[in-house]
Amino acid sequence: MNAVYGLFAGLSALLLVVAGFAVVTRRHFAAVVGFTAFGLLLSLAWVALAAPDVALTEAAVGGGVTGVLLLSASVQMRAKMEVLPSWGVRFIAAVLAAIVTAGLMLVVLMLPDEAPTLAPAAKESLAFTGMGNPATAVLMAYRALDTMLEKVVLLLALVAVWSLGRDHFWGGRPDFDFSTQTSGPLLLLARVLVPVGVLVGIYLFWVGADEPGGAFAGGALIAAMGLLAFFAGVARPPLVGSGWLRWAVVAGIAVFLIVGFGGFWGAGDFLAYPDGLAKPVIVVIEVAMTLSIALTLVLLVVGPPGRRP
Amino acid sequence: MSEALDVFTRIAVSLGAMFFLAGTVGLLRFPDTLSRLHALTKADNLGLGLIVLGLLPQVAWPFGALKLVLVWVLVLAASAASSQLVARKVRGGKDRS
Amino acid sequence: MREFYLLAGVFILLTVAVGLTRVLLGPRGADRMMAAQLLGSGGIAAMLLTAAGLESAAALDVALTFALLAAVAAVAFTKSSGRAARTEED
Amino acid sequence: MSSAALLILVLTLPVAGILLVVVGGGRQARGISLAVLVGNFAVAVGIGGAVCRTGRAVTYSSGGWTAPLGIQLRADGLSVVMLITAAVVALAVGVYAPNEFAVRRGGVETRRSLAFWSLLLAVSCAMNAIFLGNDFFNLYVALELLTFAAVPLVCLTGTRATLEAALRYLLFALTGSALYLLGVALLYGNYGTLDITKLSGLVRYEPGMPLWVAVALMTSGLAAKTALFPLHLWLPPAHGGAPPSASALLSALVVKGSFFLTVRLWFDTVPGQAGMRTGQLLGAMGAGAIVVGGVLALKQERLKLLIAYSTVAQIGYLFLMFPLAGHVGALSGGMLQAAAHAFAKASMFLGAGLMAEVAGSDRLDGLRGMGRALPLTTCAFVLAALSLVGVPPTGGFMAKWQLLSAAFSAGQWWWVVVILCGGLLAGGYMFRAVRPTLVEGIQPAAAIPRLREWVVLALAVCALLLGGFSKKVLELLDIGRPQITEMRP
Amino acid sequence: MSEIFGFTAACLVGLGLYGLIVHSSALRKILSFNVLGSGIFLLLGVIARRGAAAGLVADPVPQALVITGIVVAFSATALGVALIRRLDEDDEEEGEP
Repeated sequence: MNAVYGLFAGLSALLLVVAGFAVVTRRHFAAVVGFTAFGLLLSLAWVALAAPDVALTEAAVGGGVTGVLLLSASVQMRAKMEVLPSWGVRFIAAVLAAIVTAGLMLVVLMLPDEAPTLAPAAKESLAFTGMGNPATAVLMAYRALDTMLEKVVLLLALVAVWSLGRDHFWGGRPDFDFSTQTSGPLLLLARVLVPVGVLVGIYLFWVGADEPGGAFAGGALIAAMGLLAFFAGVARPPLVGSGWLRWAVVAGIAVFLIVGFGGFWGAGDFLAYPDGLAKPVIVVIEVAMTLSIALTLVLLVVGPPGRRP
Repeated sequence: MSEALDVFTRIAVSLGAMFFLAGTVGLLRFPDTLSRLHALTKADNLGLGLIVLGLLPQVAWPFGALKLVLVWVLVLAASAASSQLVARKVRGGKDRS
Repeated sequence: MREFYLLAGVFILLTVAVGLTRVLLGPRGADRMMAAQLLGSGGIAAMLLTAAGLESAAALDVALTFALLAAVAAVAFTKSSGRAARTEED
Repeated sequence: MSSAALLILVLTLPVAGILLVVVGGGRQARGISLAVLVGNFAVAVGIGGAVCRTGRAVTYSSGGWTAPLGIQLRADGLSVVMLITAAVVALAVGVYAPNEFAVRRGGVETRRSLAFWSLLLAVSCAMNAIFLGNDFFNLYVALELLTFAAVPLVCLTGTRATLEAALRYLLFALTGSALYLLGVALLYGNYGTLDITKLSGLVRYEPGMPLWVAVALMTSGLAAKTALFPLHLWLPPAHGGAPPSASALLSALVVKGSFFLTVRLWFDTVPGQAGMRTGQLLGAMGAGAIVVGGVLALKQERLKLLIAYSTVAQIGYLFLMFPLAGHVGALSGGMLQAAAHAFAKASMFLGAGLMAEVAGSDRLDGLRGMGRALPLTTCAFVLAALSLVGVPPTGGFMAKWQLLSAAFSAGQWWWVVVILCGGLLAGGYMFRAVRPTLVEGIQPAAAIPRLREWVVLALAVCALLLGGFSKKVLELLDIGRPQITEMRP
Repeated sequence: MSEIFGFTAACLVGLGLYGLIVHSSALRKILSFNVLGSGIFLLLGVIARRGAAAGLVADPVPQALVITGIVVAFSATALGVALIRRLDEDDEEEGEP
């Protein structure tokens, strides 16, 4: 297994070099490019660590929406170069970081030889959930409360971003680059790629029940396709005041709550799934969630309303 | 039969890797932006193409193969579109960020 | 055979990572962007090889996701470097 | 539905409220939110009743999945006291909320109406989740929920200064939660569970360096989020610049969230095992906060900034419970302080808001004659100040008394000095704040709805009553606590 | 063998912390926060891989925690970037009255 060792070591070295580059370089734009590259390498690391679900999520989020988000900020920043503090401050920061790193390495070495794990428990209960993918079972059954709260976090982030708009633009469209300079190749790209991407996104969410995938990876991919459509000018960001938008944004959590309380009479507990019906119920939640996630991510990237309604 | 396929895979993948190497060297060594662009497109299209070709006999049919080809086609489309955008900008001559 | 895939993947990754220095050197936005693009396709190639090397079918889906997003990133880069150039001229 | 199901209800009710506010737009936001907050209060009281009746902690496992695989919610005495405190403060802020957050009948939704009401409900939801959480990762999500509710509250007005304060706050909070999460990862790696009850059983037999690294990381992250000195720099501009309704939520509740988690970590997860030195270090930081916050509060010329610096100082008292852990009065003193400070500080910020509305600004020298213009508010202001200073028989006094007696029984006299010093400083800065309001002066005729003044007074009375009923509260705090068998030498 | 990634994770945490302290621009602080977060996630990934048991190649619980964490980190990035963009817009308006 020398090659696997090589893969691990090579990936690790690259991860550190690229992350170091992204943190240390003084050019904002170069830092963002470096960070995007870092996301790609990280996905590879997740594959190597036998975490394909995480790899997909990282790929869809890190390669798509996060990249566009950071780029949009780096472009607006007036100063293109970073002003660093004095050598003294940097030295102290480096020493502090080195101490934390060394301490953590020590703790990694001290992790118990026989790693404590919930894998057997997760596997044992897998049959009750009707899922084939244990990671999805954790997200949608065992720790479903976390997943629901995390969707509230996402919704709240949207409210927070919207609240950063200006009063006179309220209800209008986000001022995101849906510019008129549309060129032929870009238009073609959008027309071909967007439908394919949306299909792949749906596929990712659909296989998530039994194989690596999931609602978040699928939603993030669809969101990136939405951004591409805006870039090409084939679609415009929606009015933040529109009613359908509000419904679509809350749909995921709403279905979660309804199913949760349905669990009280269906199976005796909040978010408990009735015997034999677990899988279809979970799929229903995930459909609504994928829709809400895709839309929310797009809206988070395009920002608060910036044009008059 | 499968041994012959393995040999084929090895050759194709190695060739593909060489194209990536060439692309990188070109990107670093070529004097101006347009010739670098040329080097890059070679690496993108041919390097990845050869690797996909090499892996085709090794993956599950038909979906694995379909995905592989789709990956290649998508990267091809992305690279074609973006190099055209880049080239247009470079010829515009104003880009200096 | 599996070793071969993995080693080829690592080789390609290391190669394109060297190309990242172009991001620093520039001089144009286009040059920086191309380096990122090369890293993108190199990463996809490495992902495909890893999928074969670790026999992870899901890695193919990851590669597919990246292939789709490569275009989005490229367009975002083009648009943003264009805008950056405009603000610099102002 | 059993009474245990109330735990899930108190979590989901505000969530449902947020959804309705977002869908319904700003128009019905006020009505929906107030209804939800009243319900929230009722459920919190219901949980309190259930805990009192049984005399034991109430637990609920979501989806029927028990820990360690599933997530457990758990309400003990601490949770109940804080749940009810938070519910009262949130409801009061909701009733108080000025017209700028309302939409006229038939009018269109505004940015502030949508943001304010959904954020208010989100604060309520996050606080409930923190008080009931018994799983460290579930608590991480709750903590982040609180961050996302709190940061935009800081910059609701959208001025440049508040936007900068919000960004700074966000960066502090994110770093803090990252450190916390790192600790959580280490805990899972070493014990294979994140359930507090399960962990407290495991760490007793297998303590070790990884555990202490995890605890240190989590504590420093939480301290940054609580604005413990010297990590307090983000707090004054954020709390002082926000609109008064938001400041009240931020100062009274939000900082208590991360503090409460620190208590869960030290008193429930690793009880009786903390080294003497770490406890002393936290106590020293608290002492630093009391002194530095008090001195800086003395120097302020604006009322809201003065109150914000007073928060820095009052947070210091909360951390005196750590060096005194294991002694009678430490835990109860800290929790009483958390609740009493919540009521008093909310009352003060809301009162300061009314005064600023009348006077046109919150400069201290412009507050002359406030006693005549806003008698109820001024009365509330004085009451709240008394509680913060620690004058008997207020809640603030009872809290400090408990801490003092713990310090005596621990033989750690230096904390006695700190507490007394802090009381003097608080007396000084509160005198500076109260004096102008009681001096003769001319203020424009106040056009403040009486209801808003009554809310301010009610909160101050709550701080007072907490002192009167402190015995009941102390009994309640003891319910469902883990039995600490070993006492530190 | 996955300990290699454990060390990498520790280094990423250190790098992220360093960046959070030294950078003056908020964008770079947010970027550093993401590096720090990735280090933590990677550590959880190593813990998950070590917990392989009962026929599963990894413990799915930490992996699920990472997925939830990625969502939260993205939300934080979005909020931070929105704040930065708003502050920059204000700058521009002040610069060009």
